[in-house]
Amino acid sequence: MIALRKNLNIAQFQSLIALFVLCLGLALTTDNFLTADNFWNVMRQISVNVCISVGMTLVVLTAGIDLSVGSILAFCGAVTAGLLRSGISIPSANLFIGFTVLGAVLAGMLLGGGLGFVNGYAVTRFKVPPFVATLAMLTMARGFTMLWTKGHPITGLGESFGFLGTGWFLGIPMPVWISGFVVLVAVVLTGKTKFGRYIYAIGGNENAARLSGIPISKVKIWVYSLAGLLAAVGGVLVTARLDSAQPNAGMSYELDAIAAVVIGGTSLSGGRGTILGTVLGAVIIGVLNNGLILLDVSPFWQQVIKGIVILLAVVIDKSNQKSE
Amino acid sequence: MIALRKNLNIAQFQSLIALFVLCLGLALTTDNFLTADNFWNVMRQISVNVCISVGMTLVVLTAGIDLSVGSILAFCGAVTAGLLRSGISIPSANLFIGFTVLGAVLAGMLLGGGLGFVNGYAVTRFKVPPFVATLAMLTMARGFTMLWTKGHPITGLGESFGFLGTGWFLGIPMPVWISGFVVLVAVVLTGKTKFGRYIYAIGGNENAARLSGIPISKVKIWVYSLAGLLAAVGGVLVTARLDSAQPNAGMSYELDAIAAVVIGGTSLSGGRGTILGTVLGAVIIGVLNNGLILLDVSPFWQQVIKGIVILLAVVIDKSNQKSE
Amino acid sequence: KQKESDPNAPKKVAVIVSTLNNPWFVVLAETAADRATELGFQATIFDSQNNTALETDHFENAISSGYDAILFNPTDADGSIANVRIAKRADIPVFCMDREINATDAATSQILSDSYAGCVAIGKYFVEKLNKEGKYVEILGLVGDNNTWSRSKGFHSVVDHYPGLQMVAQQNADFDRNKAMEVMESILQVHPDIKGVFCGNDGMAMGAYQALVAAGKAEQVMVFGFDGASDVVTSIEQGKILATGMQFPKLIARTAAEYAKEYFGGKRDFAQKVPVTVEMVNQENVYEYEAYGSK
Amino acid sequence: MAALLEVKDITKRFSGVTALSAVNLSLEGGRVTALIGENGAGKSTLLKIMSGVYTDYEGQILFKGSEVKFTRPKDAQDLGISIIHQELNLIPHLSVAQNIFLGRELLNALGFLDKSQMIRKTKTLLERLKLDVDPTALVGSLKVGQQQIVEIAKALLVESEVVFMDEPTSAIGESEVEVLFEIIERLKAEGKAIVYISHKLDELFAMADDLVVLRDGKIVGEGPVSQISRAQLINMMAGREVKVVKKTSRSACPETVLEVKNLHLFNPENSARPLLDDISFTLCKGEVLGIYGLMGAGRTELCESLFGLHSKALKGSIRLDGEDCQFKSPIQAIAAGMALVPEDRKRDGIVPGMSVGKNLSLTVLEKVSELGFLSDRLHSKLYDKHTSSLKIKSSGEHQAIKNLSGGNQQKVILGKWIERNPKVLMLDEPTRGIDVNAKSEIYELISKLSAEGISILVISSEIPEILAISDRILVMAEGKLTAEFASGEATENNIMNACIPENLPQ
Ligand SMILES: Nc1ncnc2c1ncn2[C@@H]1O[C@H](COP(=O)(O)OP(=O)(O)OP(=O)(O)O)[C@@H](O)[C@H]1O
Ligand SMILES: Nc1ncnc2c1ncn2[C@@H]1O[C@H](COP(=O)(O)OP(=O)(O)OP(=O)(O)O)[C@@H](O)[C@H]1O
Ligand SMILES: [Mg+2]
Ligand SMILES: [Mg+2]
Repeated sequence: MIALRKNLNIAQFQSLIALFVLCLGLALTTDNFLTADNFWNVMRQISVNVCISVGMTLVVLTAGIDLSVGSILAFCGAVTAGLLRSGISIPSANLFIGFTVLGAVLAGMLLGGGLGFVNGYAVTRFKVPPFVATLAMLTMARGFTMLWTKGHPITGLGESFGFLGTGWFLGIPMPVWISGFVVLVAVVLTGKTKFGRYIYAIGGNENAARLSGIPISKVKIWVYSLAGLLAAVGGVLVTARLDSAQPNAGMSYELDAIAAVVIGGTSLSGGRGTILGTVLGAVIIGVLNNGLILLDVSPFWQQVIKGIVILLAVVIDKSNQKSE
Repeated sequence: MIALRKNLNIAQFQSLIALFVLCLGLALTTDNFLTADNFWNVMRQISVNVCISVGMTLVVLTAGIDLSVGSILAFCGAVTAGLLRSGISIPSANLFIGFTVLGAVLAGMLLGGGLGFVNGYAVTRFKVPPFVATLAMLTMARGFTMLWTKGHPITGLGESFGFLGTGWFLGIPMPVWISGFVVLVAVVLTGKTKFGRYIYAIGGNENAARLSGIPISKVKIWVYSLAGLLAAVGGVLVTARLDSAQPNAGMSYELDAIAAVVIGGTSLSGGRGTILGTVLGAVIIGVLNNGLILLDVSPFWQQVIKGIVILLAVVIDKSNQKSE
Repeated sequence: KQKESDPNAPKKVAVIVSTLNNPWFVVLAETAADRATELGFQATIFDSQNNTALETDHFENAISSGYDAILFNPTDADGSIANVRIAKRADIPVFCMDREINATDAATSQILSDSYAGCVAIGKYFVEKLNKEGKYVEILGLVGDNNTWSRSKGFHSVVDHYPGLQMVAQQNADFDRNKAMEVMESILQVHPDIKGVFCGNDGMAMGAYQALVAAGKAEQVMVFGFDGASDVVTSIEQGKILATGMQFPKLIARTAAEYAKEYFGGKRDFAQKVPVTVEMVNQENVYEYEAYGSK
Repeated sequence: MAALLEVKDITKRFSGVTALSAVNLSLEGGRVTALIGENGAGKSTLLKIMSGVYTDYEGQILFKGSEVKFTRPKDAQDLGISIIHQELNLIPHLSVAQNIFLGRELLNALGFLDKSQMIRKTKTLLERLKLDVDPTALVGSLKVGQQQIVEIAKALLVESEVVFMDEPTSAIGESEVEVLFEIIERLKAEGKAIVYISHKLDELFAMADDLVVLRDGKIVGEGPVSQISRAQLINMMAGREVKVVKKTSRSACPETVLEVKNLHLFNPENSARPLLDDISFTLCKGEVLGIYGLMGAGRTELCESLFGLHSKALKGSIRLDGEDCQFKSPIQAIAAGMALVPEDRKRDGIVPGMSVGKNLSLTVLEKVSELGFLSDRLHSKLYDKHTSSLKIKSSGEHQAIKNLSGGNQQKVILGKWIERNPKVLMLDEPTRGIDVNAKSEIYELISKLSAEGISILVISSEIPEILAISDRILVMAEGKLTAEFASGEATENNIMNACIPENLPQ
């Protein structure tokens, strides 16, 4: 117990118990919760949120917030799909560039990183509060998505691209591989590298971090860029799963991501929290979504219940901190 | 000039110029901007956002945020409409309570205040960060709206209720009277009363405010309650204008309100800003919306342009503060 | 009230649509605008973002900036009445497209695609195909949207008469393809033995179908959609989806634009309601159709 | 005469620290009680308990003989207990009048704020305190000294029976101090009880009736001021002879490390009054250069400027090892061999939520990395090395630094810079709020580091401290360098003279 507590922080421990209770309840009340199929369903369904939430965690650890992830997801998904289907052609220069799956995915991710960079630049260079900078990006990126797609989904993206969203590899769905890889990298990044330590230091006390010679602006710009890039990965996953880029994809995904981060015990004032906590938060949300449907709870009640869960998670976390 | 500057702060001054330029541009490029009709259109259109933004300003001045205003608006609008149409009947007690327009409106406002109170209570008593507490409320109140309306609009609310949204009095539309009254009260509240002074003090330095004997929790709870109440007023206006309570009314209105607050020069970190600034922000957004349509800008580009305007407003405000 | 405009200037037509977040409405709006332009008018699209209050703003702005006619796709049958009346008071003709408003004295004419009737037809086909018995699932759109409910009610007005047909789950997926897929995935865990799925629009039908494919149940479960979107029409051809309700957004939009021209020409006696039948597209007749219309 | 306010067996614990243990104190009307003790002795804590700021303590508070239990500062205010806090508690965006009346605004007949009356009263109050500022000026635009007077005015506004003053004179000059003393005399004559905290012993002897000496949270001596001598007092405060190895002042300068010439720092609030005004000095290798001044003299700005923090508003030349170095950021300064231990530990020094080990390695992460990844093993090694050499008391590498005592936090911060082996180490109030033991350990460390050839710049507000550790002393006032003394020729008197703004040649 003590050993366990040492590795997990209390908030995570709490979340683990909550998850356990939730799962136990569902296992007892439904026949189908504890099946391999359903397990992979939940895992696959949370994989997009996991990617976004990991990026969100990095941003929140620096005491920022990123409201633009949902729009960036939609835009990058659409751009990837568009490039894959039609490439770029510049008739005036008589130029046509076709894209392979890899090329289109990389271009989408680059775009996501670029939009995140713009967020980070506004936050650090112009000192725009993160909430406002990413709110502006939320609006703009949605506009760009509409402009790029002209409001129509882009479909027919081919088998090999679809594999990213629907395929299985070694008995594990591809989205789970991808989000798992994202989590792994992020865990190493936050726990084992200088960059990760800097993120915590900036969120913990930006003044002290600056006086210790930490390049605040650079780290923050990287963090926002990564959040954008991970939103793009989410966009690729959503698009590949549906074999179609929807212009209205990712609407209000930022709220789900923030919920995962908060339920996972990361403090919105920065400096405290872990990637694994966020993953736990995303799993709790995923299991809750799944469970509410398995129990055929009315859609009206589902929202009320989700609100209560978010509130409870934070209240419990807070009361724990006090007693620490 | 100096006298003007003394009364307005620089940010507001900046916004006034921006508004002036915007209006001048529109007056020159379109035939219809400078008509009485269009003027009242813009005023009527911003009145809901003004009500919400005024409440949001109070919250933001204490260094908080309220994401739940849109959902509270929808719920209170629906409850007002429901009470007006069908009253409350408790068959088991053989009880039926009918509501007059005034009664239903007051009940809706009371409910809004109550939901705001819950936000405030969570923020002060349980120390839940405002972002999370009101995010939870955003989800819950939307759920309650669906439960109350069963997903269907509530219509047929009668002439006298509709007058609140569509009527004119002394040559001025009713929504403008109502939002004007809200602004007036809020200006007096923030500028002329103890309560207003406390709001600024808490946002400026919560610790110093506590040591000066200011009842922090009480003030904050009042502020969130007022924000809820004003969202309910917005709900009544929307419902009366449409003669119908829409279950999905007010979606993402919180973002518009925050945009108005921020463009109006109120700092998201609290303690600095004015109600009139916010009104100015709301007018700018309203004129922009109106102008983009008069200029026949594509709906997709409109989003991009709005994002840019938000960003610019804050960047200019920031660069001003620096040079102050 | 209105500024006297130059009689030789092109007439201005506003196209106010409930949302552009769904390709069906984009087609509706763009066709209306294109047709109006072809007819020599100047057309502008307004996006109400599913928000009836924003729609009010659009009406007011359109009126005060001197538009001569409004081609209108309402956000809500009841909520939008007030908006249409605003235009009526300003003597501006409003032609409702696709969705009805619950008033017959407000709009100049309503060119309607009757979702309810369309879903009654689908319901009948559904009963026939499922052979009057078995478990099925309904996936709703946005629960706050009245179109969601008119479709659902039309469907249930038929299906509920058959006690052998048992609805084991009714969940919402907000007209969103991804969400429909996820909801379907979860439902399949509890009810692997369903025989049919009725979805409130085609996007959700595609999402549900993808979940079924992934679960290896595409053969066992029959998917029904509504709209007539391009990938569903293709899927019906390929035998993946069973049927959809074909609405004719292009036809509706063109008719509305042409009515506006007739109105400008002096015609006033428009029929209040002009139904454009929703036709059921199934695997037998799919060759007659293409996306959003017949060939 | 009966006691006005009395505390019995007050004990107060912070996580890990016992700030007060079983303190008894009784205050009578018409007397000034001076509370003295080393930094961290618990003086402020005691006042905060008596004024309702801290509500979780053990023991009793009696007001006019009956027990009271404050739940918030307002309760104490309502009984007539007012306090001037040690740290300024003003709201920068509000005006002077608004700050002074905060929490007890005057209302007119309609229940609205009576602004004109508040401004009028503020004016008379400020006149009484001889402070010449506009009541409607924003507090944020005032000098620190002026802000302190506003803080005093705030406490004098209401008719209180008990007035606590926690170091009210730390930022103000002699003439203001005189005004304050007149006011204290008047309060005394009106029969009020006053508690006065100051580190300036002369003030205490001039004004106090009773002395209470606190050490490590306990009362170690009390009595009428006439019966205690200065030497006794110092002994009581320290608890033992403070033995500081007084360095032999070096006269030769073997090698100039840092050379500052004509440094100006622009003041964004008031361009007529630069924050740094024509500062020039040199720092030799292995030298300890002390900088003394009142609060607000600009010493912190000087260090920060050298550390690359105000590059945009800075003019003048800075040369490190003969090379021009106007650093644009702390990153460059650190790379060139500068280090800064900031004055406000909590705000600028530590990352409170992080562990001791992580705070310690923050400046030297590449040293605890292997193959580009952070290594736990190297972290532990670093931690062990510094805990033993700096005598850091903590329960382990993973303890959160916020739970350490101030002195130990300070040692961790020192450790993280020592590990980088800087050329110039700047210490801004390195012993503020630190207990006697830790203090002398830090003094020893300073001499050891300077012996190793590190050049050290120390800012201190305590004359004895600066006399004890410096080879050379600079004095600053209002952004200017006003005097320079070799340690031999510096005395308390000539240092004090140099730092009082009125004495500045205009
Ligand atoms: N909020 C707090 N949390 C933890 N420890 C604290 C806190 N406030 C004070 N302390 C500790 O309590 C002890 C007494 O502090 P206090 O501020 O009362 O000293 P002081 O006598 O006023 O010193 P100074 O002369 O520096 O003002 C110190 O060891 C300090 O570190
Ligand atoms: N953040 C700030 N913004 C504007 N002015 C400031 C700021 N901090 C300090 N000042 C001003 O700069 C001057 C110098 O203050 P500083 O804190 O550097 O003095 P100091 O000599 O270091 O005093 P101490 O360290 O004893 O507090 C003061 O007049 C103060 O008003
Ligand atoms: Mg103290
Ligand atoms: Mg200083």
